[in-house]
Amino acid sequence: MANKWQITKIQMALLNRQLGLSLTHLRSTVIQRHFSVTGACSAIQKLTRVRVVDNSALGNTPYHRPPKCIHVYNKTGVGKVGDTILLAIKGEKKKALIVGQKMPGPPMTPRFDSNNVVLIEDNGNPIGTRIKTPIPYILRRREGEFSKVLAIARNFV
Amino acid sequence: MAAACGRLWERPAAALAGLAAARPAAPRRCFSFSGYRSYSDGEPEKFKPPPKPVIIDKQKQSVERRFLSPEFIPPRGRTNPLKFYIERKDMIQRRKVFNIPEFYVGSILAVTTADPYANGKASRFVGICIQRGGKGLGATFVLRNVIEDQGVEICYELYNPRIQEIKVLKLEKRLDDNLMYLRDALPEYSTFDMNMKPESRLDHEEIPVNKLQVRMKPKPWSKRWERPKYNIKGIKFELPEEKMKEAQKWNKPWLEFDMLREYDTSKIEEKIWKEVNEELKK
Amino acid sequence: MRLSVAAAISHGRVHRRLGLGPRSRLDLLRNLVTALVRHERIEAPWARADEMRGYAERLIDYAKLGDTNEQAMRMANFWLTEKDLIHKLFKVLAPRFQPHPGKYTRLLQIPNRDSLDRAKMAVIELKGNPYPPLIRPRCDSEKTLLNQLLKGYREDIQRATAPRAPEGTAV
Amino acid sequence: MAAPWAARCLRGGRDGRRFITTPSASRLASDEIIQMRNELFTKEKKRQLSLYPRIEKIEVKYVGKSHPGSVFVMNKALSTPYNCAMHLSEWHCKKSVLALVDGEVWDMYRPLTKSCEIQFLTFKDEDPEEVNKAYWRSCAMIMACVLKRAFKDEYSVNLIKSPEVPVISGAFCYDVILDSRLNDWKPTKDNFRSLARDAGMLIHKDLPFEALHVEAKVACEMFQHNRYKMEMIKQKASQNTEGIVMLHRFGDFVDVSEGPHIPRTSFCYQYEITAAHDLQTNKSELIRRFQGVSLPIHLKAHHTVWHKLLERSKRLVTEERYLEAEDGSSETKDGTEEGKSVSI
Repeated sequence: MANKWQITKIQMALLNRQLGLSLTHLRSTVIQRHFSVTGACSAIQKLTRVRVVDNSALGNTPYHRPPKCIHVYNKTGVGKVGDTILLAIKGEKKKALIVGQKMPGPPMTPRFDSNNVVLIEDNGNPIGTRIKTPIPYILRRREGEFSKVLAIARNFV
Repeated sequence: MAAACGRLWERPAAALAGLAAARPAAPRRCFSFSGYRSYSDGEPEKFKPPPKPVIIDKQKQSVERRFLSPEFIPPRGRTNPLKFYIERKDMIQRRKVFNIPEFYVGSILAVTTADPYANGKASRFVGICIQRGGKGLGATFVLRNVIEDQGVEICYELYNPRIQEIKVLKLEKRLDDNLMYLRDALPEYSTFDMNMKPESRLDHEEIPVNKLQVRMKPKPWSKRWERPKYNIKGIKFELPEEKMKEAQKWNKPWLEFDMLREYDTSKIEEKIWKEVNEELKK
Repeated sequence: MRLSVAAAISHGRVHRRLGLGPRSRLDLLRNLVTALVRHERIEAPWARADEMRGYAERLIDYAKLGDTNEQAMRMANFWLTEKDLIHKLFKVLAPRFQPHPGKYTRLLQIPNRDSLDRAKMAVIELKGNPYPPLIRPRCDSEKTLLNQLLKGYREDIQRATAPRAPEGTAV
Repeated sequence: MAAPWAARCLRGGRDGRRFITTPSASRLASDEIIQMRNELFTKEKKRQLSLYPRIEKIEVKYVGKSHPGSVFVMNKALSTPYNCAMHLSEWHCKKSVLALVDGEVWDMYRPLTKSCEIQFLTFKDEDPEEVNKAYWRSCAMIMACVLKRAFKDEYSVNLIKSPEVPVISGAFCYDVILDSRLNDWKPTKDNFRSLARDAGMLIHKDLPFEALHVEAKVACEMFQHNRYKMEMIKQKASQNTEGIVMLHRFGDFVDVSEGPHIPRTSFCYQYEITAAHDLQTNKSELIRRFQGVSLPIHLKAHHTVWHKLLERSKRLVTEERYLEAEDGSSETKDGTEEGKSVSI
């Protein structure tokens, strides 16, 4: 996280002066945006930066490299809500479950402003104990597989 | 007037109800008009002086304000009019059994949908309408809200039978017809309380235009909103002068004189309005 | 922005690409419209004349709104490069076409251009111009044998559909 | 060509009634009558031609649009308007139906008798009313010729006259009295088709209509066997100060005519005889009115339109309405307008 600051320091300083904003609420959304933003970014594929939304220590301590998807466990190679991906996070490989995506899904399902994942163990148990952000209801369709993840979610949308 | 009172009775706010029961409804329009107030509708109301009794002008009520939902107007181009006619029939059928209220881009809506996975089989979402898309039966609208620092958008299909209720919490327009730039605006502009109370307004009132100009996050945006192509009025640009000047390089001043680009829908609108009204009355 | 049958095979393009770009296209058409308003009958490549036709007709539609209309005045100002024609547009053409709902121009194909590139050429004219007509009307008069027979036939049909009262008075 | 049809159609009423008394008017066989008329016609024509032993020249001025100021030097009593048209162009030869000689409607094959101004009338003129009338008249005459020949010798056919009906009524007609043995005969569709085929033969032969103005005496001699024609000739002669009657001949068929005719039979293109109606008259004989419809070669109709016109022409051309109109038109021009207003 410290390195993010390095990169966006000038911007932030400028912003602070201009807006007098608290930096805390910028962190969550701006942090992934120091790179060019293109349409393809909304899909989760290999080398997509993702946001970890649970409260696990692994996902929340700052590191100089953002967590990236390095594999998608499905046949298309594009991760959707409910897919499992392999994450490169802090020099480790960790499995994660996609709980929200930028790409619009089927109608009447929510679209999030960031690609949200929850870190899970190989056996499917979540690492964290709490999910901060809302989770789409559509995940409950596969309640059996994700029951442990859904159990730690606070609110649904 | 009785209807207005009745509407007030519905409000759970006991203090207000006690106050309003004695007097006829007064518009809260004056509040929504304040342009530069950085508003957040979720916050509880401050003290409000007792509203003055409003004499409802009968003549004004008789002057009907026409509103034809934009999905009724077929897009121009090579399209089969029969398709739109048949779709209109279905849309009217749906409107007969289900109240689709009048709303605009910029209005705040609460939508209840049937959801087999939700608690109580129904999920409710509150948000600002940032876009209305699609024509005919496939018309959609997109609601946006920020929940726990996470921007959430849901695209609803207007005629989807899963929708159980559409409630307008605040009826107003914005300066633009498409508020997609709220994705790149500061999150406070699209944060709304889930338990927002609906605002009452009188039927004959003009739709207020909220002249709020939003402030944006720093630059990489999903679109270059400063370009003249988007013609955005609702953004308070805080870009350097030369950036704004450079954006004008993409200006196409001749487009407004390209007369064949104009699509005059007034006649079509008139016809469809008549047809829809007749059908709805049946 | 032509939305006609001809556009059906245009693979999504709804107007022709003329000139060096969109700006140039409108400038080119603007000069043609100006020439048409001045001379009332001009010769041009068919594609350009056809493309210009829509604009000329819309311009007259605007002119019919009157010279007090701001938008109409702006359009006239843009589309007529020679400003003395603005007066003609509002005072001559607009009253001339006031009773007509549309179709103010007539487009006729003429032999291909020989000098340059054998381009398909056309003559476009405003209706009601003072020049001699380009095409002579070629329909038979009402009183030819065949038309008389058909007229009688039509009258029979009318009488059959109409109530019998006039028949009774006739006999 | 008519004989086999007549044999086929009339075989039933043939035996046993051969020697029933026939009307006195047709005591001679019809062939002989035709031959006699033809001879008289030719003789009279020769006589009229011999009135001008020397060839004299006349000047004919053309007052049409196409060739302004043309003056033809023609032969008196020998040249016809058709010869003038030949000098102009082929178009004029083919399209001219009638000539307008000093304001008088003139046949194309009737010799010019004096210096005059000439103009040609076609089907596509601004006001082709005279042409239409002439065409209707000629079609009726062709039908009369067909009817006269269609029956076998022992069945008498008495032609009465062709009532002048306006074109708008939808059909031309000819009144005929057939042999009393045929009173209960109803022409079938096939009969009409075969009649129309005969007419088609005549049209195909491309016969010219020859005009001849004769004195009533000669005409009476010619039509001595037909009392209806005699009455007509007398009536016509009384209308005329000099007692002149107009006769027309095409092929070998001669008839008294009301006015000028088209130049040739080939001007007809679509020709159909469609109906025969029994007219209720106070006379003992049964008068039949044969009706048909035709279009000239210059005005062809699409077959659907043509069939609609055919359907319409089967209706009886009602006498009262159109006789009024006809009378009116013969006296004043407004008469046709009256007729139309009644029919509307």
